Amino acid sequence: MNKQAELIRQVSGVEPLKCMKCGKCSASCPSYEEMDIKPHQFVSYVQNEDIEALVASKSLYKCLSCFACIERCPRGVKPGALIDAARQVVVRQRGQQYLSADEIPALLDDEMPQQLLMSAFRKYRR
Amino acid sequence: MTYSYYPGCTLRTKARDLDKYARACAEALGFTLEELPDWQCCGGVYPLGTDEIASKLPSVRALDAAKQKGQDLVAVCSACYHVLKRVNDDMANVEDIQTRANNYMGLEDPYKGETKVLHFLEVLRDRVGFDELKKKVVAPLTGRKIGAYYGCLLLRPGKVMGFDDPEDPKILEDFIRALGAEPVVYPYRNECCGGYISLKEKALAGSMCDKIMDSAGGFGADCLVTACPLCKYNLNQSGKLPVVYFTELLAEALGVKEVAL
Amino acid sequence: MSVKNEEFRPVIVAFCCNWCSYAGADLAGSSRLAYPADVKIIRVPCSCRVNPMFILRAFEKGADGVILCGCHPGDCHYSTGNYYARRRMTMLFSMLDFIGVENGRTRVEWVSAAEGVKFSETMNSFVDKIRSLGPNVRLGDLRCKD
Amino acid sequence: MQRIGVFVCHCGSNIAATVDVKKVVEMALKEQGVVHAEDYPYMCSEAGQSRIGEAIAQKKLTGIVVCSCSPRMHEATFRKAAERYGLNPYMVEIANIREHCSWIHKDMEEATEKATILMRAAVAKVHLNAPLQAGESKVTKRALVIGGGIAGIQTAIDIADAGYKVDIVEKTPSIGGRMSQLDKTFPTLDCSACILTPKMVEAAAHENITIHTYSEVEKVSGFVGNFTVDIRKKARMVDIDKCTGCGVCQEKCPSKKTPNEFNRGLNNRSAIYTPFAQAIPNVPVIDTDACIKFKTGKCGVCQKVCQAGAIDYTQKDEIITENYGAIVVATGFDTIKLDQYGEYAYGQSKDVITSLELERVMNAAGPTKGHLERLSDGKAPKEIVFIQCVGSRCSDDRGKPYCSKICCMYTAKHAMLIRDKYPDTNVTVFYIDVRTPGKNFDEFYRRAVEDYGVNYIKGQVGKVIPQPDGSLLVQGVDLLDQKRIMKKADMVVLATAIEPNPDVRKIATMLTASIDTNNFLTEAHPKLRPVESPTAGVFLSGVCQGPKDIPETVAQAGAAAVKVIGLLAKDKLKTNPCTAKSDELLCNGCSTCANVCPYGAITYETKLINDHGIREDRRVAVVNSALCQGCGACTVACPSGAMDLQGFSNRQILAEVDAICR
Repeated sequence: MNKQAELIRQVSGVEPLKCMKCGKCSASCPSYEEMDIKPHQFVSYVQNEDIEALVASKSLYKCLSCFACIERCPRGVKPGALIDAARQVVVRQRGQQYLSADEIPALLDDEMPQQLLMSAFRKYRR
Repeated sequence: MTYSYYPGCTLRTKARDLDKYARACAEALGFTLEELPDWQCCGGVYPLGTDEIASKLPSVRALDAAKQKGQDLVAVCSACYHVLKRVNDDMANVEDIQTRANNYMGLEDPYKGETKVLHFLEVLRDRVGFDELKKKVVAPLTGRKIGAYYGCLLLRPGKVMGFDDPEDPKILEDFIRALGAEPVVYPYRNECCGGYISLKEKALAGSMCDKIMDSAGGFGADCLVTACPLCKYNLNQSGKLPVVYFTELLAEALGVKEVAL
Repeated sequence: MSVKNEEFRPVIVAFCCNWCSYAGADLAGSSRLAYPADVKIIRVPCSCRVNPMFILRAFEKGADGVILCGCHPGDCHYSTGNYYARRRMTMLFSMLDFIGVENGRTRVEWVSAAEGVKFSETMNSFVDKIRSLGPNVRLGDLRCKD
Repeated sequence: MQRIGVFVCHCGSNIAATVDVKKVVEMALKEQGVVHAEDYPYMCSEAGQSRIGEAIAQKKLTGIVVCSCSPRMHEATFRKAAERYGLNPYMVEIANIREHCSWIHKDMEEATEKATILMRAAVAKVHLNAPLQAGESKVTKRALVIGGGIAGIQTAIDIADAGYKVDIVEKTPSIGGRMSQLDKTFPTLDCSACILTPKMVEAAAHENITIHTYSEVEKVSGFVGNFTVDIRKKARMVDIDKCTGCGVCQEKCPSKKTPNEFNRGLNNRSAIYTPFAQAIPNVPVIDTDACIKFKTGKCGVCQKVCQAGAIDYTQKDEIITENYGAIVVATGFDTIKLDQYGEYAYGQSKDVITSLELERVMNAAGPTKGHLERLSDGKAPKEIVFIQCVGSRCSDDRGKPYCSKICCMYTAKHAMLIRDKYPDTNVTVFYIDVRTPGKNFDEFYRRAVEDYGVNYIKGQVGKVIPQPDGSLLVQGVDLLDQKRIMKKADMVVLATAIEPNPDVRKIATMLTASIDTNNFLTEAHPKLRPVESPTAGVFLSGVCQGPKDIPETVAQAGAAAVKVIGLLAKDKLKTNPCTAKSDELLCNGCSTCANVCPYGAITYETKLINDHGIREDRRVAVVNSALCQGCGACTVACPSGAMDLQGFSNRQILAEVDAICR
């Protein structure tokens, strides 16, 4: 098995074979239209070990971790955890962080809660 | 009754109000929030990766500290509550995480998810009781039409959070009713505000908040109430309706708003 | 666990009631749901037919674990047999515990005729448990050994 | 000393591919008392059986062990074969080396070793077998059918037509069941009531059928051929013989605010009511929880207006006891509760309804008189969305893991009927898969698409979003072109999963019939005995056994009837000879065994006992072998070790234990 596919499976704890391809995850996703690879496709990409396309996908940074897909999946597949694991695989690599320290000052404003920065750091950086 | 209290980073800075009102209301309602000494930031998001341990440790420390005191652990911020509750669930049910986290911590008495994590709203519902709360209201918010905004973190995943029906919650509506106002039920109340994505994807978060505001406004809400500083921030960027913390409403109704500040 | 336990092939006796658990075992078989060959099944009409004496005899003769499977509470073919079995086994197991036979060596499980998966999972987990406990030396009658 | 023959079956390659059958034969010959051992490709075949016969004759065998499939499959076959060749059938033991060995193990050495041990255990047991004689019990030539839906009605009619008496026990005030709630039926679109009512009338008029409506089975005892059943006839408060069914009482009843169960709670009914116009019997009942007379003591309007004097407030529940030879369970189904599916806004919007509710809306006798209208504002819907698989095929604990089977077809039916009657109403169906196996089923579905222009979209819906203007926004995706769909609808219909009637658990427990994890009753064999419960004398009809549509239900109802008729046609049944037996010399007359016996099969007699020369009168246990079912509870309870179970004696089981642990 492809090493990265195996890693994504392990980190996410998701068994893609449970998926019955109903599309409810995509139907629930608030970011659906922003995504190039749709939530339900993540499952088959991992199943088919097409990891190259997956890690290059901009969907990794569109997922909100809102857990709507996880909540509603009738088969307990957790597509959101899969997307998160794919993002982890990327940002854990050197030089692959999605948020650099340099760009932060420009993104800040006075009202912005610490929580937002913390969360973004956790999601976008190693 | 005394609870261990985990305020979280934002309640110490941008969301001071959320914290102050919570403490004042607690006193008014006859319970005490005892802040944990040396708490560390929960990280804002729950680390979904099954191999992530270090990022869960601040939560484990807080949970264990509450266990040492024999108290339930209360959070007010949705994100802190979410992270604490999920880490606690891991510590109780996921053997691998339990073992590895305890190995890191090197505790004499390993932590196995013994602490009960409560959101301030749960204390109101399950410990104080909304009927009891209603009796303590001195300045009912009569005539106000308030939309409850839950967001994601309080509710999902429903099985772990066990907070309310994740698809059709009612705790905030009951809360609003207890304060004498009229709750406005609208379908986007459990849809995401955009969360952390607003840092780099302002437009995407903005469109989500617009949908929420439009839906609430359409059903007649004149303001939204939330428990999450990030939700409040994101919703405020849309600005179609005013957004307040639930503790502020509570303080107002209990007549302790001025005392708090 | 240790290498020793890898090599250890326990002897496990499973008493299964004819109506639910034995049929569940059959279903596990026809569904090809594997469990270790260490498990040998004895068919009894009902879990209440299992005399504590049978279990003691098994341990005495060298069994390392004994499991009793019956219908789910309320589903007994003979209405109440599994309740009797449950009470008797509770008594027996506490006595076995008292004389030093580890609690994990005995188990009561309810498996219906439709639960092939549960049967297989139960046997797998029971065998794992017995393997981790190692051979039964406490009750084994040394005179029975070759 | 027994002379034992061991017969090892290859079962084609089912056993032989994993178990070295020759080796098992070789090992068998080393066992004490084994004078013959052989293997054969198909032991259960005619040729295989005659080899057993030859061995019995030539080697003068007194007992045989067949190493083959489960005794639940072929024990009876080999017992009959033994009997044919002059051996007592109870001298046969089966070693299950297929289901319990070859099918679950891969390693040949390991499997062969296990098969050998199982063979040894069976040989050890046969050593201690004794010839047993089956007794006989008589058959009560009357059947009970629990549930008066289409399944129960059809089973009852078929049994009655064969000349046997049948009683139907129905919980609600009328027979008819779910089918009476349906408007039209697929795939022919004929009116449900039009085909059901004649059957209801036929059942009611049949001289061999007795119908107990508003009644429930309270207690069941006995066994195949001889069940005794207590039936609670709930107090109707209306004299069934006097009532003329004029309906005036229902019109005049001042309490009219009880949700109408027949219309799925979409409108209200009076406290005195008949569920629907064609009800059988056409006699109302008083819902005492809703009746003002029962709540306050003041009212009595129905009694005043009843010209026939049929109203009787003093009626009490009545328990009748009947004997039956066979029992058919036909308890049917209900739709699951949707409390946990908040994302579909059921319960949040009146215009989100289940398919069964839509049946009532479309029905002329329903809450809208058959006009398709929104329940919120009575307006005609112009856009209707159907959502499939709501709660079906869910492995989470919100729904059911199985396919409910009927939804694809009834949705096509609804879509077609709506497009036919209201051509300016658009219909969209969100589906995961369209499943149409059945005669003329796929053609039917294609007609909905091709002739009626129903819009099918592949993809489960994520959320139904009520809009401030009262419409509904359906959020989904079209999986085939990856597009987000935001469909505005006036009404949303949920194809809600079906589940067995919740009462079935209680009934299964009373009947000691097994039930699966989804509360469907288990059949004796999933392929070959689909209408029999593993409990002898209990038969299954309709959805209580698994999801099915009307044609399948009727077919199964007929099959169950045939099985019942086959049973009732016998005058006597052979009883199980593996019954308990007390050793009078050991019995101390303590009554412990009688206290645990679920069948009351143990009595005490004072007998003259000769205890090693001492003759005295002693009180000893006596087992009535016609009543004993052979569970063995008494054998373990007996403190003096006097009680034993024939065929599963203490010594036999201990011999098996010893053989396994050797």
